[in-house]
Amino acid sequence: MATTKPAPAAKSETPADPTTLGADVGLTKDDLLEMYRLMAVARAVDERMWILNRADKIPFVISGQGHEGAQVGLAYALKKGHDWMVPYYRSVASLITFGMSPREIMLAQFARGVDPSSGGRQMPGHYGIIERNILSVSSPVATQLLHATGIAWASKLKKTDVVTITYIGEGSSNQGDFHEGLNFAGVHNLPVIYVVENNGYAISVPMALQSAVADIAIRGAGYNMPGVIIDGIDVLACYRAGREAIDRARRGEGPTLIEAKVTRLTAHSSDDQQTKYRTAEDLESGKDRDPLPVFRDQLRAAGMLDDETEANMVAEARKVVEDATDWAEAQADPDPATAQRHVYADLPPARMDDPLWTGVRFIGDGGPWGVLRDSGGEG
Amino acid sequence: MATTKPAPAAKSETPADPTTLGADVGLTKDDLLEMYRLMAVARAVDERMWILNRADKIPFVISGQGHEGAQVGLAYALKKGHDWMVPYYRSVASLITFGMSPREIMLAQFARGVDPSSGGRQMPGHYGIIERNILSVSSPVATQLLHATGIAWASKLKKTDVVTITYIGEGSSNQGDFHEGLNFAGVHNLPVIYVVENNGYAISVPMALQSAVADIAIRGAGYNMPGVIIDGIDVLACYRAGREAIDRARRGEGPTLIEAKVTRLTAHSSDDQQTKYRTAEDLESGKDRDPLPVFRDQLRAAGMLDDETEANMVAEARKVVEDATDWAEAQADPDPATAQRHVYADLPPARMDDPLWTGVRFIGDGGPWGVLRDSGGEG
Amino acid sequence: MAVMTFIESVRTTLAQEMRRDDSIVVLGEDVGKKGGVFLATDGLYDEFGGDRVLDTPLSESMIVGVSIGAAVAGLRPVPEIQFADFIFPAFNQILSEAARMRFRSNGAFTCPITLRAPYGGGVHGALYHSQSVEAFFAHIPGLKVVIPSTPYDARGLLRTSIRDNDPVLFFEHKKMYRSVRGDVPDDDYTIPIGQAKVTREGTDVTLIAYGLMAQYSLEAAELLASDGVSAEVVDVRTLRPLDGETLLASVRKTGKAVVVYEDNRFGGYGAEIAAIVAEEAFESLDGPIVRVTGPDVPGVPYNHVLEDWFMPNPERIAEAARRLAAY
Amino acid sequence: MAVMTFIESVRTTLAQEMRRDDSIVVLGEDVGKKGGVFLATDGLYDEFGGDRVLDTPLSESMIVGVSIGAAVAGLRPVPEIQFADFIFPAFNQILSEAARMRFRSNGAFTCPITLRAPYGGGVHGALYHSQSVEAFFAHIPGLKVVIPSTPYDARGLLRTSIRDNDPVLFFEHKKMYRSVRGDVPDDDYTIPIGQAKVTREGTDVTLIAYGLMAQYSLEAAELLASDGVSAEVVDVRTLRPLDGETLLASVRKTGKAVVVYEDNRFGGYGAEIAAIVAEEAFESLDGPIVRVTGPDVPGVPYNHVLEDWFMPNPERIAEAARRLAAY
Ligand SMILES: Cc1ncc(C[n+]2csc(CCOP(=O)(O)OP(=O)(O)O)c2C)c(N)n1
Ligand SMILES: Cc1ncc(C[n+]2csc(CCOP(=O)(O)OP(=O)(O)O)c2C)c(N)n1
Ligand SMILES: [Mg+2]
Ligand SMILES: [Mg+2]
Repeated sequence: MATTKPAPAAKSETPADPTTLGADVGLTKDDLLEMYRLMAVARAVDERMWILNRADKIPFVISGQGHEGAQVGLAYALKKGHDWMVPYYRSVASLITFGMSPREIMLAQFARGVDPSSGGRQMPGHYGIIERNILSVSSPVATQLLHATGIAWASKLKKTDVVTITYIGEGSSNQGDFHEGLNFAGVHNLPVIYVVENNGYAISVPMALQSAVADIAIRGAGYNMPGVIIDGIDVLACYRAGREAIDRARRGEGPTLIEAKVTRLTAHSSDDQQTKYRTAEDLESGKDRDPLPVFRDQLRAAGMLDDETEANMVAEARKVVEDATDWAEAQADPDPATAQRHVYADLPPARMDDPLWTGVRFIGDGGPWGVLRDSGGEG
Repeated sequence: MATTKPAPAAKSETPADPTTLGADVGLTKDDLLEMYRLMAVARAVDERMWILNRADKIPFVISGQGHEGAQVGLAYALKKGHDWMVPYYRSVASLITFGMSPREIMLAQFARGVDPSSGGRQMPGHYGIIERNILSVSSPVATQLLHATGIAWASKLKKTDVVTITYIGEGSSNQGDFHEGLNFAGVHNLPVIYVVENNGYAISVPMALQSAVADIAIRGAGYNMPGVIIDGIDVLACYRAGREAIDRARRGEGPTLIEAKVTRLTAHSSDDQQTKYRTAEDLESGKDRDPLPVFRDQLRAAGMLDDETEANMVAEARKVVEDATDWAEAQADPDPATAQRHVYADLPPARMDDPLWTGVRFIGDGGPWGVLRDSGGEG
Repeated sequence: MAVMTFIESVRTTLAQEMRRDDSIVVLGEDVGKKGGVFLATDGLYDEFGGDRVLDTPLSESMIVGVSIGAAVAGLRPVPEIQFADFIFPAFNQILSEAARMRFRSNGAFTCPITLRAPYGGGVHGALYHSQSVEAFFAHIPGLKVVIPSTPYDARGLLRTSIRDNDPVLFFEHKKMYRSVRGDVPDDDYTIPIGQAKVTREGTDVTLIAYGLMAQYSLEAAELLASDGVSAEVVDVRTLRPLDGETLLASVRKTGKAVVVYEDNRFGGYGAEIAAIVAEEAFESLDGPIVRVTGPDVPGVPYNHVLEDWFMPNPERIAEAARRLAAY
Repeated sequence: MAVMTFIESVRTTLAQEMRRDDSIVVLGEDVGKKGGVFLATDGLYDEFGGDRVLDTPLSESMIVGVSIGAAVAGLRPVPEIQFADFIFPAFNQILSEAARMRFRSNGAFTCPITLRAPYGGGVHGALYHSQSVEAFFAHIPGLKVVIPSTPYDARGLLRTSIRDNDPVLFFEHKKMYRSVRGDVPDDDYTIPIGQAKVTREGTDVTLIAYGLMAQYSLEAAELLASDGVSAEVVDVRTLRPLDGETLLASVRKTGKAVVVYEDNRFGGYGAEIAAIVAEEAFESLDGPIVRVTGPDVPGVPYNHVLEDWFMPNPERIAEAARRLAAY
């Protein structure tokens, strides 16, 4: 049977002289500490979401604990405000790395009116900020791969060196849009990176029932692009794979498929009970694959992270989260009078006292006929 | 870059003693002559369609000239009336090999009332005969791959040894349904064979703009199934690949992806002008890849086909086509009174004098209210 | 006779049908070990095993397309789409394939599939976990579309749907899963597809609705009663084929119709009801045909103040009926 | 001022717009070298090259999804779906993504895409090359849906659509491509989205239609005139947003409405028009709202006797209007 092994990405090696950690991939100590900080902040933000949910302050959480190593590593070499990120609901650490602030993330959890992602219209996890080149997330999985491909196609036509990176779960990669997007990118050799964050489950469905192959990366060969597997607890290997793919794309050498093997440290979402379908053993072993302690130990072994720096970082992360939470919580809910806005670009906003909009329409309510009022414009 | 070569199927070798042609794959002289006869009949039927179109007797033709070697070879080892065939619009020779008669095929061209495929409801090329285990063809490409996968899943659940074979063009294999179907078959190791008939064009779109890889078969590896490439003018290699895949499937060893490199000897359909997008050179070189003369020369070299046998065969094919054409043409058009039948299983047929059905519905036309009459049942 | 929630009715009916008929298979995302994200298939995996209760890959076109093939080969698949909002990747398979198989093959091939999906808003599901999708499917000849509004109807109609020889789309309002309880008899009763039901008799105005809105219309009728307005409520139950007789008879009696649906107004399912009434009961009408619907925005927003703004509710229905009654 | 066919108007307008705005790209199956299966894009590849006139792989979801991304990144894609019947693999991208991008991002992101597709029957295209698909899309808030019925309107509306900042679905009746000719001025005129047009004035009955049926309604009005029935014809032109004013004004004048559409009747687009008239013009109505439509079968059958059975035509429209006028 014709099977292929995807190019196994080099594991990052602990250098002979541990104090040179990262040097082989061009990362300084400051970079490494910054990456660790990003992971710590992402984790702190993420943990807070779950606390807020248990405290009944936000009805729904979906997040990325366990994915932070891959996310920070892969995104660290992107150019903020220049490249494009097309995320998914677990992308907390990717987004923080790409410049989205904890306040902005918390606004989405509280669905406040000033939430830049959607003004409180979307569920938490559906981020997107146009000023940061972060595309708006929807719920149907895999659609975003085509959007990322389209952005990359535009980059190529416009002859810019913008790189687009997009993310998807391993389960979602079995949607048709995955095939169609990668094929188009392969045909036109587009500057796009497809990251599959493989945490072994699609809600409850394990890899064995989900995918005909254990490694999604093997599919890269079918689209004439490298298929690279990385271990999500090996932050430096993730960085290296990300940077290589970003550099390739920027040089016009085409797309890359990267599969990051990660663990899902939480349930799928706050609506999920994972003990129903995961054994205690499976859950326990996941904990050994938490990228935070692994990377911390690496930094400690390299003499880059002492107790004090770490304590400061933790305190700082806590402060950032505290601030983001309090601030976001204090913002106002959206005004229902704005709910009908932004359906179309060019139609005048309807009035909230219009019975059409309160759901009771009746002959003689007057005004111009309904449909041309069926949406608000930008006003 | 991680690329894979799909398992290159062994080319059939001309045996040292040419009179033993086919013996290595277990085919007798009678088998070989029967295969050639099937190809010849399919070609004769196919050519007649185009003549009928030019004579304004049928408004549309889509057919399979150039694909016959692959089609007959791949299907020859199927068990008629036991296995399932899920064809596409070019499957003329596959269907004839699987037992569909030239009369049945001609009825679809003329869209007659007794046409077993659709009673004249579908365009020519949309075959399907339940008694022969041939699934009804629709127009949207690639959907049929999932149906074939579902039939194969049922075979597995019911623990039968039924094998399902399905066909698709190389362009169409870039639809999402291809990915989703092969993945499911791979997960459950289903008894199904996916044949991609790669004729280099999807209407006018050449392979280079269509697919990121030159060989679709390479994608088999991404679904944990063999990806086999065969040359469509090498009828015995096609037979071997077909038989091996059929045997594997029957033994419960799972699915196979087969890519047959063929040529499209005609325009895409009678609505297409291929000179607009194919060079004269390209068109000319296609003629060298006509499987009929190639196989005939093989049989002649093997001493299996003399002038007389060949003349008889040609005469016989002509007679069959003559008969099928005359008979089919003589059949009646469908009765418009039956047009509303078979929308649902269980609703009584509406009357043709009901104004609802002639498109003019008006208050007071009486009878039970419209919607429950919106279709005919089996009656 | 047991009292149970809406979702218990769905779940127990699935189990009963699977016991009755070995050819029934349930498939979908998370329907197995997890028992579905709403637990509509909870326990089926344990009872019937992984072959008949299959956790599929995450691809809806595949779920429907494979079900079509399996149905052709003699199984009776009962696929689940996890949220009706995610049915669209399968739209082509449903419309072009399942709905047309019988017609295009001149009656030779059939597609006995019952596709279940939770739909509807009011549960903080936002744009992509709240949608009403029935208008798309009720427009498609060859499909049957069923939306029950009580545990009793859920059982009777789910049975009929599974035993039906055509593709049936069976939509369950997710807000009703646990909030609506009712009597469900133990016997093997069925409810025919194509029968609406007068769930409350009245004389002044007819409220026509289905799903959660059929429940809300009953609540609205209560509100109206205290104002001295007598509302009749018709629960459509099967949207295609539609039982025009029952709803026309009611409108002919009251002379006034309020059509209620949660989906956005323009081109929604209730437009067809209004069109039918305007065509067939014109002579009986004593007032315009009024629609109470969700507003014409691309989805139910998440934040509760926005969601409340979106959702039709008993007060809004009553308000429209009150004004129509006074017309 | 030139006289040209419908398809010439489409083709020349595409070329003019591409000359005007470099950010416009045309993409789809066979739109390049071949110039489209109907030749609607003929010549564009030669003039603008393969980057701006792209032959895509055969995958409609990709065509739309990539267009969305490209639009976000500043291009103005004008994708073509080869036949409207094949739009359904892209349904999820259109409904869940293109239509919702603006609303879900609170106005931050936009999707200026003009998706063209030939639709409609009467050309021996059978079930899968004849479908009317407008009802599905006109129901979706966030989309605009345009169906011109003359070469003049095709140019004016295609220009507006391409310059519009929202996703527009632009459907062209394929039977009209070569059979309908008309004047097309040389100047840079546009026709606003959201304006219906009274294409013939009359007093006894209003015929409301779009696309080929708008042409047939004019023919029906001729037939009616010879019977002494004065029919006004309203060409809807843009289905979403709909210009209710114009059509209500006409019905208020004539008191009688015939809604014509080629799609199967139940849940078709014209149901919304009927519902609006029944809601807003009730007091002016002098008769039931009548619909002349395709029958409720899953597709246009191929054999010409069956196809003729399916298609609404001027005689059928006139017959319905005659009876309504006499009501
Ligand atoms: C088209 C579609 N179908 C179903 C869902 C419901 N759903 C949301 S997330 C999810 C599982 C995704 O699994 P995976 O892709 O592995 O990502 P993970 O959540 O594990 O990161 C499912 C089924 C959806 N959002 N979209
Ligand atoms: C979903 C869909 N999109 C477009 C079409 C129109 N169409 C019919 S055949 C075809 C080309 C198919 O090419 P390929 O798959 O290579 O098969 P071939 O015709 O070359 O045998 C196209 C675009 C279709 N039938 N279905
Ligand atoms: Mg996962
Ligand atoms: Mg081809």
